[in-house]
Amino acid sequence: MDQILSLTADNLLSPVILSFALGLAASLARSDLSIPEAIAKGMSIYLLFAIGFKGGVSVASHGIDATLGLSLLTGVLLSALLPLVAFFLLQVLTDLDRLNAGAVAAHYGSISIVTYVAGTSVLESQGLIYEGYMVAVAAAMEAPAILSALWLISRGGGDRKMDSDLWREIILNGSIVLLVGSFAIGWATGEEGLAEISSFVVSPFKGVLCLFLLDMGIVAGRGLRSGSGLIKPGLLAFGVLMPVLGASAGLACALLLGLSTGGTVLMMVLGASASYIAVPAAMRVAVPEANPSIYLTLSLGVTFPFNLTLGLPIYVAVARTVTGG
Amino acid sequence: MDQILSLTADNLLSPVILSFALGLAASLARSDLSIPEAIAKGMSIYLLFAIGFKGGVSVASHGIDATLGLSLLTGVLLSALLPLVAFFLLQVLTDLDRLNAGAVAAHYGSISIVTYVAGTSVLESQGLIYEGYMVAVAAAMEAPAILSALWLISRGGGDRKMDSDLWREIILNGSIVLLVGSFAIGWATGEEGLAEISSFVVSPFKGVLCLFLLDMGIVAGRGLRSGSGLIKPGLLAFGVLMPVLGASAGLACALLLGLSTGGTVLMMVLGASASYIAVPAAMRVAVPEANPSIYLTLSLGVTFPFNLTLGLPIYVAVARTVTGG
Amino acid sequence: MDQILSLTADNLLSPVILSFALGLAASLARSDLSIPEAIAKGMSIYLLFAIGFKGGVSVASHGIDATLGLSLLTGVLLSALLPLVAFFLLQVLTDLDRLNAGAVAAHYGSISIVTYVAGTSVLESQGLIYEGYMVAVAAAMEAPAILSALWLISRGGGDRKMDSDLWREIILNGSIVLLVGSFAIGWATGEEGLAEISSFVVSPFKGVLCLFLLDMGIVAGRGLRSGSGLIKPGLLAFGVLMPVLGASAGLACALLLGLSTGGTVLMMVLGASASYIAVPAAMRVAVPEANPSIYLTLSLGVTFPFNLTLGLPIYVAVARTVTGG
Amino acid sequence: MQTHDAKRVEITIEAVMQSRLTEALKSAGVTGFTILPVFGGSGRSGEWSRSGQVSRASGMVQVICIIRPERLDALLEAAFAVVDRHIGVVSVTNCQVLRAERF
Amino acid sequence: MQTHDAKRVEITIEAVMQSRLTEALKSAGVTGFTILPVFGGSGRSGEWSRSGQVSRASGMVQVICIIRPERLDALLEAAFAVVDRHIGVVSVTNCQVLRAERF
Amino acid sequence: MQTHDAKRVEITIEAVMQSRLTEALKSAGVTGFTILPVFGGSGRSGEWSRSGQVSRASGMVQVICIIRPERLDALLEAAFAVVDRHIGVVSVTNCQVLRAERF
Ligand SMILES: Nc1ncnc2c1ncn2[C@@H]1O[C@H](COP(=O)(O)O)[C@@H](O)[C@H]1O
Ligand SMILES: Nc1ncnc2c1ncn2[C@@H]1O[C@H](COP(=O)(O)O)[C@@H](O)[C@H]1O
Ligand SMILES: Nc1ncnc2c1ncn2[C@@H]1O[C@H](COP(=O)(O)O)[C@@H](O)[C@H]1O
Ligand code: NA
Ligand code: NA
Ligand code: NA
Repeated sequence: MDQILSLTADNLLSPVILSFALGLAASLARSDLSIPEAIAKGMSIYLLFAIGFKGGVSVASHGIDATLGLSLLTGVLLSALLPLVAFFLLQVLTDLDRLNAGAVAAHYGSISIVTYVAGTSVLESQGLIYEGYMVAVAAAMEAPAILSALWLISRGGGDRKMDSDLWREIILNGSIVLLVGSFAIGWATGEEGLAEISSFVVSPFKGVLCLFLLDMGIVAGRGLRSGSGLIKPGLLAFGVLMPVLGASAGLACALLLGLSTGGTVLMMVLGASASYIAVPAAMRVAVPEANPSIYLTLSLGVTFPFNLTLGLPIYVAVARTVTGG
Repeated sequence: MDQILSLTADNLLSPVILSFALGLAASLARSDLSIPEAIAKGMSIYLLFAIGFKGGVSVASHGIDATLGLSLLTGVLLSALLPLVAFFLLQVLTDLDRLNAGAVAAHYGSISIVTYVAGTSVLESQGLIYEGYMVAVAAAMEAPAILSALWLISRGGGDRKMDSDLWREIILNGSIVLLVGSFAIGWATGEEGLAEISSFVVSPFKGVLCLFLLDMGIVAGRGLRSGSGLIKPGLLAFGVLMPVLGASAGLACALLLGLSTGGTVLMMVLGASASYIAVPAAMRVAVPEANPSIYLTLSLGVTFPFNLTLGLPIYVAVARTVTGG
Repeated sequence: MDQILSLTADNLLSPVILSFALGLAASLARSDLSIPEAIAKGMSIYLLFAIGFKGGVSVASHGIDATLGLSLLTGVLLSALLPLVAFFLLQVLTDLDRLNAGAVAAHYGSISIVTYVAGTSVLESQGLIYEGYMVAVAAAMEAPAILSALWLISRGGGDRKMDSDLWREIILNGSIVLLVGSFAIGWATGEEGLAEISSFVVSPFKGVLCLFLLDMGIVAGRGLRSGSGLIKPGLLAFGVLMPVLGASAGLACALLLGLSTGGTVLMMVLGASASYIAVPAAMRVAVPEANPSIYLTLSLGVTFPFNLTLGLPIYVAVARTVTGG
Repeated sequence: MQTHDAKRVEITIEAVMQSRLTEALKSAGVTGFTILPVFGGSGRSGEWSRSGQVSRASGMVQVICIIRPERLDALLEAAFAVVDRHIGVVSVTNCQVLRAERF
Repeated sequence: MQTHDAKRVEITIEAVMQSRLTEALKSAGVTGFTILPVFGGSGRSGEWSRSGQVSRASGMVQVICIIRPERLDALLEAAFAVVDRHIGVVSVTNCQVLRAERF
Repeated sequence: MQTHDAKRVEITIEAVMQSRLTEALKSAGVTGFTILPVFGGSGRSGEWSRSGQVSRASGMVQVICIIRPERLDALLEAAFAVVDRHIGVVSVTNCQVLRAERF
């Protein structure tokens, strides 16, 4: 418990988290502080490229673990099954209709790459190592949740036709392609490639992350201001409970796979985090009747800050205890 | 005198100043060289974040000086009183009407953060140290000038109603919030926080400043090309005299406060510099009848280059002489 | 031969080339991966500034070579004469009309600065030095080709009036001004200037180049998808043959000038590369009837990847053999 | 297809006044509008461009409202109160819309 | 100058639906259109802004097609099929064009 | 409110021709116009998008002029002289404006 508290305090006092808090506060106070859309997108491209590349390099250096394939498979299953849990929990806790519940559930099966990145940066500051291929697991977990959520929704009648365009959009979504592609580049070029571009992908990484989280704080605050009416107590409870369930499922998987302590934390983070880029876009196409304010506010305004502030230290402490790392 | 000349030569030959000159020349020659708005805003966000953060870290390391509070107060007073001087000088030197004179005066009470940054970078190349909290003083000086200018204008009749929205916009202006917020983050996380992100906020800082000044040169040149007809000799004289008066007032304050040599230079720079981001926006809301070409051209096209090229070396030389630093 | 193969393999496995391949693949697979226009422009401004600045610093450190003037002159002539070769070759290989052939020819006389940059980065990884002023030669080669191409077109009748606006646009084109300007800044500030901003213009350079090439791959792929119908076999052959001819002409010039091995490679690269920024814009103004899909697809979709992947290693191997470097 | 008469109001206004205008529109009962970025322009106060600008002071946006004809006057009164002392242009065009129940 | 009657159709639609709309337009024989970026807006589903957004989920674009009057109905049918279940606004204005052979 | 008849001219033109068009408009006595960025489009010369582009060669802008009806012809002549050889679309709509003295 003490460990959790001190970790939480450390975590809360990092520039990354404080930048998020600054953005959130500015936005709630209705400051006009804002970051241009192009800059936000540019930062997200940088982060995806850097995280994928570094993951690939790490696989190139440490060789492929026998568990790589199993981990990918586990990630896919986790992503596909968590929406069922989320859907059930939503029906217990909230009065969302099937469409909205399905759309929310899709977000929680999928993952948030920024939460993942924040996780790796906590691990590094704790000196915990982790499997480099976890970033590939992250990529593998982006899409399956969408499919199971659409299946959940279509069971209620009404045809949710997955046309081939939508399939392509989901699978070849820009963030998945960039993550997988830069992972492959890092893998192919290895330490030598890293030496060439490490002062781009490594050194400024955490600083860029600060500004990116500043932006996410601003956007989350804006969402909370306009969407707060929609976030009833039941939904709020879901936004905090679901990541804990997701992290527990991630923990179970990590233990089965025998991941390192760091890898266990990241698997928990992937389970716990909710998408706010790829899944919302897919939901707008496939389930236009669902209200985006609900899933965006919940994912970005409730679950993301929860994971960032309290979740991460808890996941680290639990993983250390359980794995003895 | 020799010292001033050599300092000036050094200063003029820095990449930062030459980048401004390049932008200015390109724009006056009507080259299509331009920097996208989003990139310019992105760079300004980076610079504000970095300068605030480093200021906060410096306060965390050196402890709070007894003069911090006094310096803030002095800054507020300086910002509030300089518009009166400016307004008087404008009535002597130019034939601007009350509205335009008031709008111009507001700019000269407030500050230009880029001039401040250029000042710190001259100090660093000279090995002069300065109080880290000066960046907080800079933030404190952004807004008061607006209020006294509006008071000056309203004395001439006509209601300049400061509705609560305008108040909030001025006080919670994005650049103030970011500067103060990142100052607080730097303070809270200290040297440890700096170690995490110094290869983002420290190493590339001066290079980004070059590109930002390239952009400011382009924008200033554009303004000079279209607004040059408005800048009569009297106004031009004001644009050069006023920063000297502002710097003198800053010097007096710094001596009263007993600041370090570097701190004295920065207080002079704050007094001397004129706003070109926050104040123009406030003036468009509160005094729409005033002509923006006048105050923007004067601030960005005359006073900014004056401070950058001749002003800075003079302020450094004077401060060194007076404080014996 | 072995040397070429191993160089090619090395080259193909660099993060820079693989990033281009990733962008190309994503785009051909119709992924929605895209980089905002403002970010792409921002990166190109960064690259031009950094490459010009470093060239200038290198001239400042190594002194002006007697051949600087001659190299510039040679560059101008090469740029002016290559379009004649290209035009002739197009008439042999393709059935393009005079307007389209002239527009394409203009591109091949001019240069691609990114190909140049990729060339310098191969040289650096091979430990080959080169004349710093080659970047000034690159700048000098941007425009002359446009004039000879317009002359070629106007010989066929129809007035291609070069109004003074177009002259100014070509000569004061943003990329020329930035390249020449930052070269001058680098020259003026020398090693001292470089020390101030090297963690901006040197360290992250190659990483930014990766993301920029990712973007170029995306744009090239988009062009290939929509313009592939236009690229008949004859045109395709031209897109591969012409760079080889251009490189040969560059080689001859370099030998006459007595350039270093690295300088020889760069002169070959300048001869071989085709413009895709400045010339297309000039052609839209001066020869609006020519089809931009033809010259853009050819330059960006065929010749650029050819130079990047196969061309560079060949040019290096040939230059090493011929100069004995 | 079945279309219905409506008015398309296009208000080009300074970016700093955007939120004041949209607040005024909402007070006048107008809830639907679309905001387009403006890249530059020219008017009695000279020519301008957003490129490279950091301050919001020199920049405009275009607010487009499509409304039922009977609500035009309320909208124009509200818009005029904001635009009055500021630079900006208001134009109204007749148009036809699908799904009239939305307006 | 000689001008010709035409229709200006303005479709404000979610960014995620853009390619589906333009495909539908092309199937309906409409080959000319211009796409404007949209910065923000407000409607029954609340207010939004693009600033700082990374996801394409919350964002709209404006597709403008200028067509001969006789092709309006085909265009509206095609557009409506896409817009139907989605948020979005379609308006039609009468206009005059130069160079009618282009449309 | 009191409104006045005017014409809204919308010229979609290549970005490289923007300054030539606005110079021509100014020579024809048109001083007021607003320039909107264009994100992409499609026409006889194919489909295009600004995203990721560095060159100004492939890109368009939309120039909107609101003018008094009697000045329309001069404007169209001026615009046409520039647009003629270039790709681009010119449309004219009737509109109503507030504050007619401005136009
Ligand atoms: N006649 C017009 N047509 C279109 N836009 C205009 C017109 N007049 C002014 N504008 C826009 O409104 C801004 C301010 O106009 P002004 O108040 O005349 O300086 C200009 O910069 C243009 O963006
Ligand atoms: N009456 C309207 N006029 C202009 N744009 C509108 C209007 N109604 C809705 N929109 C645009 O369409 C979007 C979605 O509208 P809605 O479906 O009502 O939420 C809004 O955010 C606006 O950008
Ligand atoms: N009918 C149209 N409606 C709207 N925009 C058009 C139309 N035709 C062409 N455009 C725009 O003008 C550009 C060039 O058209 P074109 O000359 O036909 O290739 C297109 O890419 C569109 O942006
Ligand atoms: Na999850
Ligand atoms: Na001041
Ligand atoms: Na060439």
